[in-house]
Amino acid sequence: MTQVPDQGAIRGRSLFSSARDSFRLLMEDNFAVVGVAILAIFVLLAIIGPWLAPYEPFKAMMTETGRLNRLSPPNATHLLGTTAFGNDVLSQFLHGFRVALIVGLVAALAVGFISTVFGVLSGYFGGYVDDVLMRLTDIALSIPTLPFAIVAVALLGPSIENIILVITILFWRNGARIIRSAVLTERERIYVKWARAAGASHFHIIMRHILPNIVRIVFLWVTMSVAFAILTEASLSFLGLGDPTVVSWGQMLNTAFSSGNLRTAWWWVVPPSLALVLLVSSLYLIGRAYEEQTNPRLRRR
Amino acid sequence: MTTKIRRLAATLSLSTGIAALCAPAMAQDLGEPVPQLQIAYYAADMGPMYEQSARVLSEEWAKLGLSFQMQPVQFSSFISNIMVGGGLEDMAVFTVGADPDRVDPTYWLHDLGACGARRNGAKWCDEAYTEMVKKQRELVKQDERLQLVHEAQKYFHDVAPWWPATNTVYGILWNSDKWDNVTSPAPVAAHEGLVDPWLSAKPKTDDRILDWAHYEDVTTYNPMAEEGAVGWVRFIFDTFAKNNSKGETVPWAAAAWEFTDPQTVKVTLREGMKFHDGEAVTADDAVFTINTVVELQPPAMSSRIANLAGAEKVDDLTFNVKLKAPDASFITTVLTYLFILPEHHWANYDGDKVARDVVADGAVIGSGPFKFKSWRVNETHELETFAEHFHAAEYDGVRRLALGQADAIRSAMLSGTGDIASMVLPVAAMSDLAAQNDHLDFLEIPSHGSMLVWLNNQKAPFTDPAFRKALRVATAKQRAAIEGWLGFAVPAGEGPVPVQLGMWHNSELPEVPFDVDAARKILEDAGYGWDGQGRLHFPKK
Amino acid sequence: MAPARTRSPALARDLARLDERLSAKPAAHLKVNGLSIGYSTLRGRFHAVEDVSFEVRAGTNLGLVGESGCGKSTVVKALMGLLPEFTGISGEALLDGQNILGLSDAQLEPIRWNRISLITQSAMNSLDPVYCIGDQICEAILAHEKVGKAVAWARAEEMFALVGLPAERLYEFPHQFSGGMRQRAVIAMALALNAGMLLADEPTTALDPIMQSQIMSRIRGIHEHMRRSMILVTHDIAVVAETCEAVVVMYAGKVAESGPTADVLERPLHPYTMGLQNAFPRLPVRGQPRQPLISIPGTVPNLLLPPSGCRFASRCPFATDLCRTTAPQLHTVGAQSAACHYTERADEFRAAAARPETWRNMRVGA
Amino acid sequence: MRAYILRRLAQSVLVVWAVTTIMFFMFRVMPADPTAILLERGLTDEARQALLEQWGLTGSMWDQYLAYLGNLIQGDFGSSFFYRKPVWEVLWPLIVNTLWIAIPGLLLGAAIGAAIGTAVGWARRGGKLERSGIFLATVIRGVPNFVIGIALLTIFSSTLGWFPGFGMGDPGATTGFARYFTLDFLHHLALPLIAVIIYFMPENLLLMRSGVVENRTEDYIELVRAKGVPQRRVAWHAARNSMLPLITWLFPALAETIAGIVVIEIVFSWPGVGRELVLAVTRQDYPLAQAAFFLLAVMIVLANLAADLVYGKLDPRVVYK
Repeated sequence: MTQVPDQGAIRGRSLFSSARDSFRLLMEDNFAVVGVAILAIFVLLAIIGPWLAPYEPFKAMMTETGRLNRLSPPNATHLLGTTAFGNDVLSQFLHGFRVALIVGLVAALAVGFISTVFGVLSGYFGGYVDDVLMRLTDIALSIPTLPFAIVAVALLGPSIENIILVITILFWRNGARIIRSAVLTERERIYVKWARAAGASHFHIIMRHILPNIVRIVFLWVTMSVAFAILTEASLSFLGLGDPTVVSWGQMLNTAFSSGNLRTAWWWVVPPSLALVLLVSSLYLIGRAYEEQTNPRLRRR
Repeated sequence: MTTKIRRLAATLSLSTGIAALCAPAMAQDLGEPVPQLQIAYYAADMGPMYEQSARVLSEEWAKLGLSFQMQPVQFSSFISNIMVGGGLEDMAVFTVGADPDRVDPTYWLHDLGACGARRNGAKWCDEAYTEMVKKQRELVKQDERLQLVHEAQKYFHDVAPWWPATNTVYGILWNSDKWDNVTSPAPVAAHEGLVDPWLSAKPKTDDRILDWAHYEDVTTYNPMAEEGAVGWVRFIFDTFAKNNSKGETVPWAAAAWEFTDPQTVKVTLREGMKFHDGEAVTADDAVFTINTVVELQPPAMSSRIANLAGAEKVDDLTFNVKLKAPDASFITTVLTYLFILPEHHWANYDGDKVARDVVADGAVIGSGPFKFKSWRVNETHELETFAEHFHAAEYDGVRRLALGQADAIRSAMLSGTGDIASMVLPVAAMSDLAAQNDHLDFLEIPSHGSMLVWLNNQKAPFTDPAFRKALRVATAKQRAAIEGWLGFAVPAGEGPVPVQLGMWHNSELPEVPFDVDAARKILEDAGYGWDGQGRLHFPKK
Repeated sequence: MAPARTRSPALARDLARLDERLSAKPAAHLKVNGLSIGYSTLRGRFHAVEDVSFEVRAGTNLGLVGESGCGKSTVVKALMGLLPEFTGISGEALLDGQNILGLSDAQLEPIRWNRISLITQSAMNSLDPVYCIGDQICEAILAHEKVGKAVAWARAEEMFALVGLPAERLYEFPHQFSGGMRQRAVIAMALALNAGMLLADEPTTALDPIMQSQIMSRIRGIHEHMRRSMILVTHDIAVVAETCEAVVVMYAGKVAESGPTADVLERPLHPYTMGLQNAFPRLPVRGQPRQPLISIPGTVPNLLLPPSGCRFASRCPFATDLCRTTAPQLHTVGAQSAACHYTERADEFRAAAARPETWRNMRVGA
Repeated sequence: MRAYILRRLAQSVLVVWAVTTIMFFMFRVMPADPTAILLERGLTDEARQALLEQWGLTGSMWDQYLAYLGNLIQGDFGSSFFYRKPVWEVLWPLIVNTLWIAIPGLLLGAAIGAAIGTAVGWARRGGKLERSGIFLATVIRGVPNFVIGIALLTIFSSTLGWFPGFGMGDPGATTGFARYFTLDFLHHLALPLIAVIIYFMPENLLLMRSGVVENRTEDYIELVRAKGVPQRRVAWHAARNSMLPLITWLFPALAETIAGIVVIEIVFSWPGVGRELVLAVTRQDYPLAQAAFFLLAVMIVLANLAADLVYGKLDPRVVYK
């Protein structure tokens, strides 16, 4: 190891190229491909879903006799039947895609960003900054998540923005820890020392050496955060703390639950449940593949 | 969702907008546009009906060229900020429950409408009206009072500071294979009743315990502190009178009562009553109870006892209740609420009587038709029939199951574990279940619970009577009842007092039929106009 | 904590019986014929070991020598049946006449440790960190002998005594041992069942030189005492000289040269053996000048794309075009055999190889 | 060792204090009003003031906080606004009920997950067992716990009728502590317990599997194989070593899962702490909600401490400093 590293080693890698490498590796994992495929369909439906919806999600469907068309099983006019409030299940279901994806993505980006910033600052600079940040995460880690979310949403009021905010507050802590320990390892690498010796700035080192090498861990964490965010939003909505002005799957289930139709109106309960399971599972499948990437000992030889 | 409604309003007004273009009203003849209005309503934790109703109503109002911002508000914030706190921004769509004390018109006329009344969240103040509704309360002669009550309604209806949209329909679902004679407590919601359906029910089988598939726990068996499960605690502690389903107040622990002067009511107790521990119930106990609550002013009781001055014994079965001010509603709201504590269990209690843990002390002793048996927190409450009671039930006991959610209540009713359900499970679901299952029967309880449309009467455009009336004409009561409440509400009658209050309601008020065009006409006549986008503008100053 | 002194008569009797039974085991004879080991990877198939044959006579030691990455350890793992299941193995390894290649784990159960045991390369990692040493030794004994835990423990104490470790340290965990002690513990474990064949896979690599020689002399001592057969894998040709009767020199997965140790070291036929000899310090031989240390330039070729000719050609100072195009056959000269086209020029090469310039002046990678 | 535990305890106390403080101020800045229900029924201003005083909601926030902390140190959680009695009396039976589904559920979930995880990790890489094991575990992990509950209820209660659909016992069944040992109770316990197991198992499974896969290529596993012990014994060595990271994960997850049981309690109408916590929050019953929260935080902190100590028991290399 006494060789002088060449210029390339000091220059480091761009974030983009290492992200691309990581994605290429990801697509070598069959399960991850399944996950990405499902996710792609979900993203597509999130974009076009509301246009596909045959009715306004809250529009009351009436029968010919002027009564509310409640709890109708699937039929030609309502492919997935109607709710106890005479709403078209299919339309609500299709609107749910966008809500789930928005909550998942926005929360995960926020979580990913905050945990990366905290993790990198803490891990790279260490010392006082590290101490303070780690004590903060210690405290944050002792707060039970769902109960905290329940209290916080009750406090802030049930809106999608607040739910995203609460999810961000909840999940940055785990990510910051994971990323910090990854940064700690990277910081000690020989090429980082060389880059330092060659006069590279902290910013350069973080952007070209540290970040590209922890990008998989960040991806892993962001993927998991999307899943956590969607699950948390679904749980909150299911408990009746969701945003009443949007249709989310958790909310659909809550309405079925609070109107006492959970165990009979399968056409109302199965689509949102199944969509949640598929979406979250596909994220976990992708996350698992990143996990195997980040842990070389798990990789097959 | 705001944007969605705005979009809806825009498309709707497109057609009317074209008409408006041809109309003589040109943009330069118009004042400022009417700003977006906020509609507050109970958030979904109170059930989806409010959301749904607010949406349906605003859809129709949007056709007047208005746009709305939907603002779900949690129940408790709604009460403290909007109803009591005076924080109504623009409009509110919300319900007041079918509480038993609201069978008296005072609540509707005075509490929700008089100047300075604490629950006048619509912030309308009219001295003449306030005078009227204060006066009616003091008229202990019923026909005089009735006339003034009707007059006040007329006055209110003409001004239209707010109006009801629907009256809530409650329901009872019960197991008709096992129980007979389950009667309706209308207009009071079933959870507050006592005779109907509870005491009248008759068992058909050997299962002689009535299981009530309920939602939540009872907080305490100390009647001075309980505020949620008042009716349940009155199973154990007798009240002096009851309101029946015809709207009459009938004797219960009291055999008779009369106003000896506007501030004194002479009450005679029923003979031969006993407490659960075998001691006789006397006027001493009643006087002790009344004087104790007057002295302690338990917060949970404050609304009912505010006007009580005290009581004094006349003889073993007779006592006088003194009022601070003449109060005609005393009979319907207070005699049916006050209870009798056994003096021998309470007189020597040194601690804070209001906070007393009566279960731990073994002091859950009243004279009511049921005796306390057991309480498992957040699970079950069990009461036994008190056979010596003058109106003892024909079965052995009643259990209240705290199931916490509609789905479990449904499951309990289907499996036969629950015998009767009266809340949380939406009325529509009750009706469906009864239709689908032979062993279940369903009873509708039309109640005086009302969904109200409130306006901020101190803020434009609601300061303008024409604008208020136009909104009233465009209030889609029928749609709200069907789409918002799934048909388990009825379009409300006119005036502040619900039709369900029987004679108290003034049936001669002119009906206001739903008509969007008529509403637009009212606005137009008052000088309002629409711009090219169909947006409503104030009259030019 | 000194059970050795408080053994009950019954235990002592059982232990004596076990010792007797185990010491009755004969030394094993092993003959490996045409052993090839191949892996398939994402980038294709390659042979880590190709056509290796040798024989270990009962009670003798065989040295397996070569640089790292030349396939020595792979051979040992193949003999123990420890290679991953997707490895392609061909050829045969006859342990006392029974082919032990390609057997399943279940079939190997009675053979492993009972008849063939292993001293691993890095004792550092080859002990389970969460069990005490004694338990790990007992585990091996109990798996093969129907004795009680106490007897097994007593046997472990004996083995510890044999390698010079105090019995009470059996209760300790691997992390409490120093590197040398751990290596001795591993040796003790390997001897626990007195297997007829002992595979020592670079037993001293991870240790400092003083410890290396201590361990090696202990292995030699034990070997003389117990007369087992042994394959000693090492890159240290001096160790082989002191310990082994026969030697096999491997290069890039193939046998470069083999034969009796004395012959091979005295008169190497293959330039690689010569280079290897140069690379290690030797005790000065009386009457000869002190030999300088010369390392072989270059590295072992990538086995994914093996050169078509002699695998050593790129690093061989004597390579010709023939060497670069045609793989050499094994040529037998006396008891020795070597895979070199020019075995007859060995004397000339030996002389040249002793001069550092010979190695220094060649063009690496040509 | 003792010094270490003492230091960790001190740290834990600090963390619990911080969490308590955060929760206290969160509840105090809530716009919602705990007297709202009474207000709707016509509570007078004086009565409201009296009530707020009685509940310790008057005075500056700082005074309230100091009073709350002072009481907490003396073990007094205050009185529930809703139940009008000491919080502890309300919570205590509910904690027992929660633990009945939490502890067996988590232990079984961990044990079953670890066992299957070992099998999957030990299976041939890329083989059928490994692939289907990973796939199923990952998918099940993605099922929200209320969906698990709904599915179990729909199938086993509503459709097949094998199990009761709600609650902890038939009304009128045995009361007191004896109830926990009746068939009726076990019958009611089954479904929520299974839900907790299914909810908790997959992560254990995947972690254990990763651990075993990591460990199976370690040198010491090779040596164990070479010793010719039965395969099950070899797998055990890998599993035993994989337990170490599992333990560090398991304990904090345990507390977190107890918190997650909230949803399962609600779906099954199980009278436990979680359901009460949600009710308390919707009722603005601060003392009750704060106490439930405090308990959960303490549980998490203690679980972390326990994880440290158990880790030390399982891994002889750990030295407490």
